[in-house]
Amino acid sequence: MSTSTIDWTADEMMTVASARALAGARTCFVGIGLPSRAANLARLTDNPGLVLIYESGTLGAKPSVLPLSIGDGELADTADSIVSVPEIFNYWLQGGRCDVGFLGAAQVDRFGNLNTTSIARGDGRPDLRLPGAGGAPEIAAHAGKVLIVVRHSDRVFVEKLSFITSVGFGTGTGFRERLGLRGAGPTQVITDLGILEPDPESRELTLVAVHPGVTVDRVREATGWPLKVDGDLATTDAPTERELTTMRELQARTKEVHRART
Amino acid sequence: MSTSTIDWTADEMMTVASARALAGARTCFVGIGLPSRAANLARLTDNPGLVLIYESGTLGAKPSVLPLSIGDGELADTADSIVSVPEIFNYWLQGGRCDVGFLGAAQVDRFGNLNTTSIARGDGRPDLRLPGAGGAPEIAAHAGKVLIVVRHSDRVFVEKLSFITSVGFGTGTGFRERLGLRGAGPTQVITDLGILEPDPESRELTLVAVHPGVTVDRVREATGWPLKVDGDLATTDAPTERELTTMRELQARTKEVHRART
Amino acid sequence: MAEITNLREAVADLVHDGDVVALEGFTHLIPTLAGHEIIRQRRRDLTLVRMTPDLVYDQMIGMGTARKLVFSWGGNPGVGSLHRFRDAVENGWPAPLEVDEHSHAGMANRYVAGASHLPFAVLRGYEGSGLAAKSETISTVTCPFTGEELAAVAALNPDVTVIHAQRADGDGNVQLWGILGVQKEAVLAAKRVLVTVEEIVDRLDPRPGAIVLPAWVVTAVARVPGGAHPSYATGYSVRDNAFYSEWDTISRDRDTFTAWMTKHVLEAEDATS
Amino acid sequence: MAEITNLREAVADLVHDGDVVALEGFTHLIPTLAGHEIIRQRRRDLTLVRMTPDLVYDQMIGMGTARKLVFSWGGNPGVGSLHRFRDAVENGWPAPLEVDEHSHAGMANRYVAGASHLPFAVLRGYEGSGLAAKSETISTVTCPFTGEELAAVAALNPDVTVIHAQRADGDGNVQLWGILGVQKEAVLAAKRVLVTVEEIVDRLDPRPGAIVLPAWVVTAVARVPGGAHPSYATGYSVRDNAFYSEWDTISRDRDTFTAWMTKHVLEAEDATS
Repeated sequence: MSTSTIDWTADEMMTVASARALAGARTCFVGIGLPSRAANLARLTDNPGLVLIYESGTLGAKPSVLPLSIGDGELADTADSIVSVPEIFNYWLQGGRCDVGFLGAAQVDRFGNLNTTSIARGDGRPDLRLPGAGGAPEIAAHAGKVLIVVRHSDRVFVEKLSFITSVGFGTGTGFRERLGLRGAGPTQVITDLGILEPDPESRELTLVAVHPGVTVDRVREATGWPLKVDGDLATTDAPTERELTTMRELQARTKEVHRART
Repeated sequence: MSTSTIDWTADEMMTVASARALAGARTCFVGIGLPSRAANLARLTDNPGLVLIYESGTLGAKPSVLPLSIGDGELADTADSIVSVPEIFNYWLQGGRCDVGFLGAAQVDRFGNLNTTSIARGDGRPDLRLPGAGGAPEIAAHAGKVLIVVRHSDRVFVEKLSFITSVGFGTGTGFRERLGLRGAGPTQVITDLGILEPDPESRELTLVAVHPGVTVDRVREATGWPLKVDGDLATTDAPTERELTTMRELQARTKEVHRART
Repeated sequence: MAEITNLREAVADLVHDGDVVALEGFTHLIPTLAGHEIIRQRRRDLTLVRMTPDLVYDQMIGMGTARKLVFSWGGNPGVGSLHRFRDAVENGWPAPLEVDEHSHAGMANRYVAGASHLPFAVLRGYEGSGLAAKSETISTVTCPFTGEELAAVAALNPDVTVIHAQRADGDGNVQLWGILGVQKEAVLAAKRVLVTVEEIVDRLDPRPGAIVLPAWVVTAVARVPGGAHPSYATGYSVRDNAFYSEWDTISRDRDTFTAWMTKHVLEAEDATS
Repeated sequence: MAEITNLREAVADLVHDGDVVALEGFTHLIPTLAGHEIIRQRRRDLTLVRMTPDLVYDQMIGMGTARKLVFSWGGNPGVGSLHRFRDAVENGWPAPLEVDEHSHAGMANRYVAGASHLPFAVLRGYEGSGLAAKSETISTVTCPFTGEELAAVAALNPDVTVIHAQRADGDGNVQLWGILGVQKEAVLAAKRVLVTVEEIVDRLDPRPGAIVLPAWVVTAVARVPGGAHPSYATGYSVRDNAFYSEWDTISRDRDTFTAWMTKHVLEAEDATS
């Protein structure tokens, strides 16, 4: 890859790395927000045939701008097919038709379990209420594999989740197998600092790559447990000019359209 | 009703009586053949708002000619909505949306149980294979009530079914209640000789009306068990001129269209 | 058959204190104005059911309409939190809010079971999730053929389902298209059904992707143009994304919220009556 | 992605001796010519699955293709018996035919379970019917919430599902409309999928009532105009009711049947290759 001569942000690096992780995937069940941005970037760069599936029932959506909600008209207008919500979950996700599930989360633990339900704040304060599960528990279980994209901080990467909304590798080795889960679970967690992958044996998330300019110490500081680092730690290729340009054009188009419509 | 001055056949009387039995019904889940003929006659005479539901998924079909199969294009072309076969059975029939289920059968017993599966022929001969259940078992269970239309003979009205495909009143009083069935079961069996209804106590089919010119003895001879006769035995009103004309026009149209198409 | 009526009368007739009420619509076709009418008529103790409670449920919760929320994702899509929902759950304002919380797959299948007159639905779901332990409407069932254990969810049968659709004809047959969500199931699962529509037309021309709900499964139809705002109705309007962002500001503070609701909902004319 | 191929190669590749094969189509869009190709290629020991086995299954059974039939209604619609099916069941000609017999509701739900990757489906079915005792794929399950006992049917997952559709595009996306039966479920339940189509077009224009099966759930598409005859394809042909009547005569006698099949199927050119 030819490294860009233009500057880029950590968030842009995260999205580019996420898009690259979709190379070779045929179908992706996409969460809204960061996953949707990355999946659309993948479709506009290295994986033009990538089929995007949104839980609103749109199969093969090809939005020219990023949707703000999971059910924007843009998704429906560009889809190959629109099916009902029961059908998308029963026939298409549970049916094993989604190669990749792409999720975000409020909290991630060392085994890639996710919390999107509530966060304990202590000091007698009530738990902070999050939006909840949505499609995530079944995406985490049934997608061929799961990609997670989150910004790296010790509030997100925590020693112990306040609540397990969606399962990754549970308590480690053999957990998914004991539950009989079809999918391979979270194969990558992509952040604005680097990339984590489960250790093949223990299933513990391990730092396998840092983004250019990021030190291991910085990642460790932003992780709420003693982070293991792979012996062959890599450095992510910086975004290419094409990746950056495509992403920025996509975001500019999005901004313009959403401004024009409202 | 003004009796027609023109002649009519026993089959026509049967269809007219069947159509009349649909007075007041809102939705009818219709079997092909005799039930379909009667239901369409009802729609063209006294119950123009009757919603016909065919198991092929056509809701509110308004055929101008009689369909030969359960899935003729005429049904699809005139339907308010076409849904999938799983949906028609799960949401519309099992969901309790069908006021009347209208069935035929190869054999009927005294409790209105139906056989459409196979008939024992004895003498070491193999059982005669019939087409099978189709939608009937669940129509018999879930429709608000069931109407049965069959030609009267002791091969049809038998002491003991070779096989129970679809349940009527089972072994009699309390049977449907014990199974927890939602529908009221067969409230009328309409034949070319007369009309049978379940006794309110025993649930045994009882002759409540004979068609004009038919004697009770003749019905008894054509029934394979000692047939009970209601104390207030009625005589069916003969077909009116309107009923006959409408039915014959319907059949003439049907014949013409099907000849033209092939 | 469906009665063609106005929103005020329909809500007065069909929605009662204490009812289990589903206002469904998956991002698209959310029956917002019907929710406002329920607020205006001061319904209380409702169990609100909905896969994706968004602004209209935030408003209903903040105005004290609900006793309980049955849901699977309660956020402001693309923006963030629902502050009134959070305030009710976290601080009991204006009243405590009981929750029965599911995944989307679970909620969708609960409606499917309800529409199918089944007491439960089977799915592969909630595996390893803490949700199952928190809800009395999640259990397990064993496959009689393979011995596998699967999740079971209890059927949902709302007293009233309210949806917004593009069109109805004069008989009350309802047509909708675009993202259809779980509306058909929510309608067929309910005891009573209210549909608000953009317009009432002479005839429902067939359209790609459209479904028709026959008049005989609908209790009442009311013409409420723009009834989904800030959600949208494909063919009639686009999603007002700016309003979703504004709602974050309006709803963050109790007083600002109450003032906004007083002005825009309580004191608003029902445009449709 | 779907391969665009011809019928002969598609059948050679996808349908193997001993397979569980579903040729679906509810009266409409029955893949008759695909069945003929399976006969011509002398497949043996197939388990044939289909809600409504009609003429094409009568032909396949009479030609010795099948070992077992899984079905819910096996007649000549509007005409009467399927004589070859009867002869196989009653007299074992040309070979004994095992049957697994269901109701339509049961079969439909078996496909739904298959498409949903569930081992079984729940329904209210078979109550008081003798069918449950005859089939190993019918059982019961108890609702974990209400204690009610309901019917359970085992999932159906054919090795191959074959359907006929109106159109495909060059990528193999398939569009069908009119009566859709259980085709989507039969396709999504199958390991391999063959679709014969009336025509291949540049672009699938949206149409009222149409569904699209994406190319990535279809293994192969073959252009077979008139492939549903004597069934029909809405927009392309009408049902040949006269042939359904004629079939009663052709099929009643073993020799007449064999002669007809030899001439019209075995010796027929595959018009599509």
